[in-house]
Amino acid sequence: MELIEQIWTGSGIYQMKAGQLGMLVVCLLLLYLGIVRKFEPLLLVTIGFGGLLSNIPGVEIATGDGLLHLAYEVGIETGAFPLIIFMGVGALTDFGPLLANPRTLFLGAAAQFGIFATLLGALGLTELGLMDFSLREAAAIGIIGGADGPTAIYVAGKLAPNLLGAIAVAAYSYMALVPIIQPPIMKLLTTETERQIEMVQLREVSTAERILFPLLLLLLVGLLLPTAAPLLGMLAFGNLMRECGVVERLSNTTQNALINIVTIFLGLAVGSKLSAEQFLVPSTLGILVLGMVAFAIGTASGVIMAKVLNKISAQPINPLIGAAGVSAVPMAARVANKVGLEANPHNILLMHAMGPNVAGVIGSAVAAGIMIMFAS
Amino acid sequence: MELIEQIWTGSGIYQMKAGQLGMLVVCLLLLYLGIVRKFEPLLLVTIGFGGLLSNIPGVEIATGDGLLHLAYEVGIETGAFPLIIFMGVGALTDFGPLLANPRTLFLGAAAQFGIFATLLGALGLTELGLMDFSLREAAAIGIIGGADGPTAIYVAGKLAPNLLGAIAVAAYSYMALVPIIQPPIMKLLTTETERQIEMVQLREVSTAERILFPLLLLLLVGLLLPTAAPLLGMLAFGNLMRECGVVERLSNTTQNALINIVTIFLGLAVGSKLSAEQFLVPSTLGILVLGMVAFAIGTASGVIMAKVLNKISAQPINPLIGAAGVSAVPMAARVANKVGLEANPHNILLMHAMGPNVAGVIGSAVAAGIMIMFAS
Amino acid sequence: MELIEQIWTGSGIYQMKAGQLGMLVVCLLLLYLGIVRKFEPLLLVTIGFGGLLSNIPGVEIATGDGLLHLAYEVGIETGAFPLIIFMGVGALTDFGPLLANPRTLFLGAAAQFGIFATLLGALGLTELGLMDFSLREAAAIGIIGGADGPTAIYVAGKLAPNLLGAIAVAAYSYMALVPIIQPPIMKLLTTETERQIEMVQLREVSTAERILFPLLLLLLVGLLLPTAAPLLGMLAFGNLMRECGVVERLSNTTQNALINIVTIFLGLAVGSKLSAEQFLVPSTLGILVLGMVAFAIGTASGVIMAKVLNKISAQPINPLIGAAGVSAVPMAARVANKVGLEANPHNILLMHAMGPNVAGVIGSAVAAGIMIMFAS
Amino acid sequence: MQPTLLDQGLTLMLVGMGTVFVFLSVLVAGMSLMALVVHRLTPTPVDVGASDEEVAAITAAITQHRKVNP
Amino acid sequence: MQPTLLDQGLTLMLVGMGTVFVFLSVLVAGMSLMALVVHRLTPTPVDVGASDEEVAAITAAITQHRKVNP
Amino acid sequence: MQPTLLDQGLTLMLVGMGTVFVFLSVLVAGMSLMALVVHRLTPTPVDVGASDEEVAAITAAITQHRKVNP
Ligand code: NA
Ligand code: NA
Ligand code: NA
Repeated sequence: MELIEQIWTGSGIYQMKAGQLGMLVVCLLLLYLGIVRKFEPLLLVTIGFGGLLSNIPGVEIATGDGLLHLAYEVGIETGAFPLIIFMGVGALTDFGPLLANPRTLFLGAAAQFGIFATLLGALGLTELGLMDFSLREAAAIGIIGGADGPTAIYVAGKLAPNLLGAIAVAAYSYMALVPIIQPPIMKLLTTETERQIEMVQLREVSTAERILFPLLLLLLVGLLLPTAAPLLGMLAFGNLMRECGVVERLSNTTQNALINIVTIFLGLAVGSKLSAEQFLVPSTLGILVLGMVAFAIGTASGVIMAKVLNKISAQPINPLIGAAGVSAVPMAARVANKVGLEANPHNILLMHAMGPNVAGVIGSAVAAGIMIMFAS
Repeated sequence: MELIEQIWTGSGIYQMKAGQLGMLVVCLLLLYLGIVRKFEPLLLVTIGFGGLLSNIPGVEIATGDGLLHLAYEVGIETGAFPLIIFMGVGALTDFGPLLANPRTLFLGAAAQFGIFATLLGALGLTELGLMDFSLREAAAIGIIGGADGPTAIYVAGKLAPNLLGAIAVAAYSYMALVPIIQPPIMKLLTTETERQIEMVQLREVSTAERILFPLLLLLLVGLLLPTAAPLLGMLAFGNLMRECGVVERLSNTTQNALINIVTIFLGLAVGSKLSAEQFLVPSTLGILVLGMVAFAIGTASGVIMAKVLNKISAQPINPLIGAAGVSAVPMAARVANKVGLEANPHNILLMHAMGPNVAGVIGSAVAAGIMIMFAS
Repeated sequence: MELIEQIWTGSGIYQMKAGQLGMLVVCLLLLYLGIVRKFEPLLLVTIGFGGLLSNIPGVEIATGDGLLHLAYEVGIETGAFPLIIFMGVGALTDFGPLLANPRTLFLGAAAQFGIFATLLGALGLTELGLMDFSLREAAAIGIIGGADGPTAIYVAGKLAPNLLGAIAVAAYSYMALVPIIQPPIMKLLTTETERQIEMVQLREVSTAERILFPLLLLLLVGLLLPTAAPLLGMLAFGNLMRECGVVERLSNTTQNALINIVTIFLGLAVGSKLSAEQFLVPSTLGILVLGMVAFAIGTASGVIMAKVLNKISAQPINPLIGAAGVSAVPMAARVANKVGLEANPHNILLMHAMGPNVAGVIGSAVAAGIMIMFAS
Repeated sequence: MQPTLLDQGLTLMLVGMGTVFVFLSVLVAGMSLMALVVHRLTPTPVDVGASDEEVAAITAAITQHRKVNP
Repeated sequence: MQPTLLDQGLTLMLVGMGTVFVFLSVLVAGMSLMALVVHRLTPTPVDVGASDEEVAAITAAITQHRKVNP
Repeated sequence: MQPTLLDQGLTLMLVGMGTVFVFLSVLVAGMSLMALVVHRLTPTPVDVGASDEEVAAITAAITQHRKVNP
């Protein structure tokens, strides 16, 4: 009888608190979004499952020597996992469209306005007494507007580990919501005629330029803003392996086995931070609302900047590709292409939008470097 | 001259003790079983070689900062390696046959009787003064009867690290001996007529069921027996990645590069625990004998339970598939199929036996959870 | 204004010292050698990029919790990365030509004379007051003559971590220079008639011999020279997985994902040791010169030993294959083949040269074991 | 009185086998319920198990074999 | 007087956006310079971006589609 | 008297090269013994090295080359 009581008192049902039950529902929702709605499934499925494992009371996997806690300590606290993911992203990214049209970097720059506006919003809510975010926390929240999962996790791990779960969930969820959030804003800010603008075909990019670009990127970021250099450096390293043509086996493994293994443990580790005490609080609601606003502002800034560029540039620029500057690669570029096709069925913007799209990744990492420099 | 003496006194020959020589022979035997007899080669080859490396005196690889010792600390002490292997097993396992015929779970339950009978046997030998096993040690030995390598290593790492080497070797050796140990027991307990029973074709299983099953498994184990949740949770996670259809690249890497890398280091790390002081002792003999008994009892329990189910069930159940309940996937299912074909050449039991076979994995993990809860 | 000043004082330009600038140039040179000149690109690209990342002031990636520093601590200080690379090399190596003609092991032995001559040279420079190397440092420098990157890194990590960067760079650079350094020496030491010698076709090697060879190698090295056993043991393990035929999935992963992942982090970690204080010093120049001499002596010793063997052997031996004894697999064997073809267009030495080539790997590891035993 | 090791083992066996059966029974119930709900919500089955083809293939092979070696 | 959080945020926004634009401007300049130098040194372009073929393929597909559904 | 560094180096060289040769000699002996035992136990060789075909292919290529460019 005693043993049966021990089973009962050791069971998850007996030990379950309301908060944990709430988190189980949240995690099942994440799994639903990932599996059924196909929202960034690589991350939402792993984060969601990690959250389930961590919120069942009595399961010793997200604490002490548990696998998920080890993954968190080794990979998130040190920043190693987001950096390795960035290396993988670099190995997967074709910077050709950006090299063919460097001006699109300005679109990627403008879209980062969403990041800083959100920072300001978070601080404003605090001034109003509605929330209670420190400067570090506000900076970490702002990065959601960068639409870049690993960057957000890297910054949150450094500046606001307590908000990591909410920030990662918001970042990946909104990246998936790009096709819903962006089009209305894009249409609101552009005329039918602007959306019909056709762009001239991209020039050829030589192998030498492709190889030199990651080195240029690393040296510039290192010389100007070293706090952004780990992120952009690993991105550049991955891309150099891709383009240099002599380490194909390393590039292949980086694009496949390595990034997949790290994604699995990154997701589980982030999930292990989805605790009720840290997630089921008003600030999460604030983060979700602010993240949405950040996205909208970033999209708008990108489009407006594209309109400005179109005015001052000799060659026409379709303002829609400005929206791709928020990154969310390659979803945002596809959205720009789709909205463009609606206005002009001959207008293939995809490759043109890839320029600002990858520029947005660089821009967000630069913004992350600034946040880390000032807020820490 | 002095230097030559230093070489001589530093040599393996000079430092070799009888026990280490004995262990080298044991490890060569494991390699023989793995390579020539093809007994679970993935583990016996790696364990055997790890044992060789660790038992040559003077080789600093299984101690201090040595690679094998690091692997042991990082992967076995924390339980990380068996859990990752379980994730891989989940990604490799098709639970369809179990979903099509949930009753076969009872066969997987019955076969776990071998585990507890062995626990009792180990304690009995201690009472008789023949052996000296604590409750924790007896519990770890019992799990051999689960015919599940990673489960046995996980439990031994938690309850009886000193017996880890012997338990792992016994578990994997007996899994390979399934085609020899099981058939006589199966034939002894069934009549020719029973062995000829044909089973109705399995129903179709929908994608939704396949996706929901790992979540159901995780929630039930978490709510009822959290100590089994790390093992079954990782199994469920791997299976969810396999079945959800949206993270194919993660599932592929889990089934290949990740499980292979972890298997290599798991094997080497287990091998590093094959020391003479811990292996060349009477208790190892006890473990080997008890493990064999556990297997026999598990097989018998499964067959008897299948006979009972066949009596009370509307649809016929061939008692042979009960033997597959000990797990040892997919070997035990193949044995059931083979013995069935001998009695009735039209009788294809393979898919029917896969149900109890994977049920045995779940059953053993549940038993492991109980052991960990009570004995620790 | 204050913030802008903070950006300026935090920038790489502001913090840059002359030494770091010098190292950036060195690292760009390594990348040039790797990418454009195709010198051992797998290592020179990763080492070069790691060096760039580590020498930009303010980038926190090669210190503290930074990814590159973690990789160094986990993989180089413990020796784990070179050992895993050796396992991969074992899985990639066909010892068939060596098994068919075991006498070629003597060529691999003779070529190690370069190692010890370099050790002597380093000590001589110290006696002359030109350099200041300890015995440990001289031993680590000597291993460059082994023409084996992972062996050199393993030994340097144990005996002279402060010289690791220079030694690794020298080892990999010279391995790439084999086609330039070796031919003049080979031609100088052989007559046209000797270079025209045709060798008899290699005998068939049975599967059993292939499987038993790694075990024989491990047992002999363990019994005679345990300090070389980690390196040769992992080589043997990789080769056993390759040849035993029952763990193909482990062998494939070792040859691909695993060795590639470890190569990436090994290269980055070695690069993180390319600091100006340790690299831009006179001793580096000494190391580069000594490494070159080591290579030349090793090549000469191999060729001379082959001439001796040719004299005392019943079957003819082309002295050119002696040069392959320095290892640098498979480059040195190809060089021997090419020089042979120049003298006699019917003379295919490639497979004959593979014997001494892989023997050189074993010889260097044995020499490494001796260095570790005496100098530590 | 302190229970002997064997007593402890016996108790553990009873409770253990009990728990295994209870847990797997609950799982059977859960799976049956799940199947019911899924079939209610999705009238037409989406996926077909591999068993059909396999069984067919093996049956065909055996039939063939029997013809050749009657 | 200690600046308020909001003031700090405003400053950070101005400096931040400024830095982002300055950095990316420098990068644009660097890329343009690089392109110039590369083209000066290698008169005939070596590599052709994938965009051409893709654009061609998609254009062809659309033209085809228009023919079928005028 | 403390030996000089150079003396230590010389000794290390002698002992080192000696050990390398002794070890590899033992390995040669071991491999020859192994080959003998294996051939005694398995009369017919199982595996054929790749060298044959390669040599044949290359020889053929050269012969062909000679014919074209005599
Ligand atoms: Na972005
Ligand atoms: Na089992
Ligand atoms: Na060598």
